[in-house]
Amino acid sequence: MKELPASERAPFFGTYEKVTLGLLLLAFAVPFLTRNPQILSQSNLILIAATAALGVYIMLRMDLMSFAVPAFMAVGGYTVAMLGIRSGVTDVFALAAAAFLVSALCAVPLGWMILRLKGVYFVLVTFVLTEICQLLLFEAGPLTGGSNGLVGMPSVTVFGYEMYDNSHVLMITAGLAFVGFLIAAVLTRALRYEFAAIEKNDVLAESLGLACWKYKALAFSVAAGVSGLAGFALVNMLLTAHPTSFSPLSSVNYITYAIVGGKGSILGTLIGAAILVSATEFFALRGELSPGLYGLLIIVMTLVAPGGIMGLAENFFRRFGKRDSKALETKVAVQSGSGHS
Amino acid sequence: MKISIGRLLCGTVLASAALIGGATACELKVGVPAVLSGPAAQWGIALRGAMEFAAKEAMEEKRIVINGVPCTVSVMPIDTKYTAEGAASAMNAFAAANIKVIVGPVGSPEVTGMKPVAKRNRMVAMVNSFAKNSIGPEWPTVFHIGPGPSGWAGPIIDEGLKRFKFKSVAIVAPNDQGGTDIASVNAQIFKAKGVAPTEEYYQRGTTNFAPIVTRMLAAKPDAIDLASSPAGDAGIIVKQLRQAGFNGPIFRLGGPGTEEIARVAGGYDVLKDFLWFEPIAMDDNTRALEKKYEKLMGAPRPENADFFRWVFAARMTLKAIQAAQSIDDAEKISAAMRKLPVEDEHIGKGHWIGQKFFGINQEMSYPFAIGIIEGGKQQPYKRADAVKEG
Amino acid sequence: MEGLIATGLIGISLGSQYALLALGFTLIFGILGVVNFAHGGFYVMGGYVAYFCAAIIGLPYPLAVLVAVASTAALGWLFEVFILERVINDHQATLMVTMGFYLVIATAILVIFGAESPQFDFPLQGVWRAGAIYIPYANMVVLGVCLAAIVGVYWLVYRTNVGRSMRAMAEDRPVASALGMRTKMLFPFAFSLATGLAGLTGALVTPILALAPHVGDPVLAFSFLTVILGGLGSVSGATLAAFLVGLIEAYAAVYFGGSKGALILFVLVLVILVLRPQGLLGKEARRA
Amino acid sequence: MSALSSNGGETLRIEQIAKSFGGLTVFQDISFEIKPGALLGVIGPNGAGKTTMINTISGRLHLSSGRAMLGNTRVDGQSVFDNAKRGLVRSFQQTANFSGYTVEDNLTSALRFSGQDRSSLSRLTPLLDRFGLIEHWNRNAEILPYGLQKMLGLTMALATKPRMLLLDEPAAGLEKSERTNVDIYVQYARDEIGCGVMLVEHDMDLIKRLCREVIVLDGGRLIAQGEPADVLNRKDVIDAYLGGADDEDEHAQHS
Repeated sequence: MKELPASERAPFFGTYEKVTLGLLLLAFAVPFLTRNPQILSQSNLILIAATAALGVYIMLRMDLMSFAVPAFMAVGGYTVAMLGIRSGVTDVFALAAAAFLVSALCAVPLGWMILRLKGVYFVLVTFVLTEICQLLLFEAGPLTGGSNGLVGMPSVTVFGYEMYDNSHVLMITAGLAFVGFLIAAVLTRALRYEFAAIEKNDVLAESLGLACWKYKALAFSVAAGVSGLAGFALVNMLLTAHPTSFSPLSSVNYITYAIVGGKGSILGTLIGAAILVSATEFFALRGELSPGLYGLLIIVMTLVAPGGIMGLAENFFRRFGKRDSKALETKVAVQSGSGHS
Repeated sequence: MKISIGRLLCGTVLASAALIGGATACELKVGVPAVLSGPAAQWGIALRGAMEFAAKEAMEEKRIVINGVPCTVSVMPIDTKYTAEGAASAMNAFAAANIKVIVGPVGSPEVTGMKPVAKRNRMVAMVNSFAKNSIGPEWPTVFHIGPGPSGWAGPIIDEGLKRFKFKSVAIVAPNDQGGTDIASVNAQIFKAKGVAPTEEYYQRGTTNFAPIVTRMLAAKPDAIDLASSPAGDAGIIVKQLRQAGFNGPIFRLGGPGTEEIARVAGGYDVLKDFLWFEPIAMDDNTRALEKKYEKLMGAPRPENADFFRWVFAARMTLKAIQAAQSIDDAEKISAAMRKLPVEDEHIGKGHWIGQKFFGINQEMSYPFAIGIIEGGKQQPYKRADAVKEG
Repeated sequence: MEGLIATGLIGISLGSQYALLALGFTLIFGILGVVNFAHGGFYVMGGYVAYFCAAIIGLPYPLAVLVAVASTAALGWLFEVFILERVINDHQATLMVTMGFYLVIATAILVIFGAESPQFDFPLQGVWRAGAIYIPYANMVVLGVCLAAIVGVYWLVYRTNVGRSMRAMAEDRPVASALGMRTKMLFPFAFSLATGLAGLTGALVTPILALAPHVGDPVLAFSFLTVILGGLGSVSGATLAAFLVGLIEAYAAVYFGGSKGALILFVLVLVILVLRPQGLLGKEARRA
Repeated sequence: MSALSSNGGETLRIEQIAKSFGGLTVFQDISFEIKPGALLGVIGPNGAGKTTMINTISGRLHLSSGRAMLGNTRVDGQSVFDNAKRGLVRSFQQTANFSGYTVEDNLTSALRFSGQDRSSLSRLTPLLDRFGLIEHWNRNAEILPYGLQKMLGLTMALATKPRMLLLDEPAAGLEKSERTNVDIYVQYARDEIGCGVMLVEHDMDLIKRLCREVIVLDGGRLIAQGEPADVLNRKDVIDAYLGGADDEDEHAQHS
């Protein structure tokens, strides 16, 4: 009688997580390597976009596409702006905790309400959610500064040291991005079986004892919290919380970063954000043509790389990689849990 | 160690001049953060056209000569997408190309996004935006290109009171920054003129204004003010007001775009009695400016009348650079700018205003015109002198 | 009391515009299972093609409308066959390509026709009036065309065998194609029918409201609203919901003001969606 | 190694349960009881409401009336996952596994979701070996033959250490030769895990081999109960299956 093969303890963090967190640590070095404001600004925008796109990545693990990222970015951003301007809180750790917790807590009642919805209904409701959030920002004048937004946020301090110039702002963004990615990596790795089961066959998962809605609600709240951190980073860069930074249509950008980058892995979100944000900046020089060129790029990427950029990379390594492709095949399967879409 | 370029050129090959790093040629680069996509694209295109014209004019007529060396003027336009972070990232791109002179942006959200970056990188900027906080003492190197409604609303309302009788007005505008700031200023000035105002806001992106029109007419206003509603929206509102049976005078106390409003509404007879702020009094001088643009640029000027205000602003900026004899010191250029008289060879003389409204005297006020349509027929523009500090 | 009736009429004319658009949007989702983010692009393209034919070439307006419908239907057919069909099964990818295509259409129009609104008047200008109640004739025409289109689509989908095979396709694609239904023909046909409807709406509505490159932007938001309320894939549901959204928007805007009205509309839709996830008449959401 | 005592199985008591969708009554007035380690066969023609009964007892659908109790806790109307945690686990007629996952990952998931550790899996090793699942340990479950996938689904249900197992036609779709696996599976569930089993099945040989007691559902009613030998020979039971005595073929073959 054969014995059960020993299950090789999969490492807590997969290679994709380690590579991603490593790249983010590199981003910390950028402010020390260069003073060039464009590189600093570019890195800022990429890191903010990537952190926001995490909100999409986390929910995609359960095949739920969320348009709600801008709404929770707004919650995080305005929370920080109010604390900074009205109650003089500038310590970065307090602000980051506030941005994360307030967004996550806001997501709890909403999550309970909409997480019973499947597939396209989840997409539609999160789209409506972001439209409502935008309207609330305008209507709640006394609280959110209405259409003028909240202006003149004091610079953030780290242990009392004021972080005012470009490179300081990038350090704050890099820190927030690292924390966001760490939280997302820990969540998606620790619960990779649960999320994959919900995505592949939630009826079977429940029959085995998995309370799917609890994990969906948890993921929705954590995704909201991470988006709140991205909102904090954006407001810190602009020193202003302004409604136009959180427009409903921007939700489509964050979804594009996660999917075109490769929804199968957390590295895909970072790569997608890096490439597409740079493309947007490059196209901006073309004036009127910029949205059209961006649209064309997305169509081409979607047709050419169904698995996103990461999918292309994986196929490339598989075809030329010397390692036994079967092992990579199964590792990738568990890693990405990329079942049917 | 200044070596005049003339001697260098005749003595040695240009390449070697670059090598020994003598007084290099003077290259002024001007950053233009302009909205070039989306609903507000027409205003960004007018800004870009004006700056490119002013740059070419300055080079051909050698208007900027710094210690004997005539400067080349290059323009770098970037699409800001009418958002705060779009403007901020454009400004950072300019900072990276060590551009210190900015002309633009157009809209309130963009100005909100670009000011912190201008301050951090010590840039001088000439901005539009009708927001109440577009300029202020905390941004000493930021100038405003022209009077907001606080400047020219009064004279236009007086002109309207002369021709039409109205005791109440309904002001309509989008509920974002560009709308609310202006509508509230217009309301104050109407009240000061003895006309009872009501304000009505709509969500930007509304396509059919029949409900809004019905709500406004419920208050039975004698007149309507379109304030800063975008031209497309304003055109629909006028068309639907007339369809609903409103026959009173309509004001447009906000940005330009009357031609477009007339086209969307269906012609001057639909506008019927219409008064608006025209940035420039079209006369022989300004028509000469249009011809000069066509000669220099080989194409007709951008249609949006904001073009003239941006030409005024661009030329003032270039004059300040010439006066300050510096292409990158924001403080020196700003100081020179404050001392310059507010005038333009085609557009006429004006004044520095803004102390009362903004707390800093850095808003240029120059002669403008009051556009009038009466009984469906366009009347000649009524030239109005530059508004002085009240 | 007249105010209520006047507002009601406005709501109905709003509803007829939304219904024409929601019809196409629902057809595409019901049959192809695709959320068509480019729907607004076909709407604005229909407007510009009609403007180009009527105002520049000088064709009579009805002919210009037909050209607009034909061109948007043709573009829809090509887009489906060459781009959408290749990613039809991955619903996230369909969102990407349709959204990308919207940006391409809107930018092309901005570059060709410029940013300013051209003059494009509806041939029928008059207004029928009785006291405070008024209806522009143009709105009546749109309402008429809308009802005709709804009946036409209803007849096509529920009374013809093309319609029957389209519905079979919507129910269970593999089984339908196993029974010999040519998806190669049916999907592009359904998609181009929907984009043609969007083009028709553009050609009719932009002269009444305004024609500009960006008028397609808001189409997405209220198409979503009508389809959420009406239930995905249900033609009658979407039509009913379109008039409901039109009436809610009209009454909310008249009695609560523009920006509060929009807020009320969206919150109401959210509540309905949560209480009845499949919308008013839609079938249980497919495992899309 | 008798596991009977270890987790003290609990009795499943079904009291006058009924279920109807709108006007259509699927089943009504049905009561029976399954003690720990006991095995109850449930037979009846298609559409007799067998699967619906499993769906209501396991919590997926609400009962129209009546009660289902596991021990002294009520299970009908509760969430599926709460019932699973209480030890009331059901299996599925078709294959039920996580697509794109290996055999190992499928089983690991079953362990994680039911709060069991690997020891519960190692105890199933003889079963896994017998079903030939160990050779395919690291292969994608989706590409395994139908029979193997079916046994994997059943073993996953067992890995949760259930107290009461509701099997929905485990033999459906299996070859004649593979059906003996079901015997071993049920035997193992009763002896090693000590849980009660409700076996819904059409294969009369299997029912006769395994069950001491069987109930027959027809037209939504419980028409017979008792030893398989005498229940299966009763005229009304045969009529229920064959719709009158015109066709002599005794076993209704089900693909």
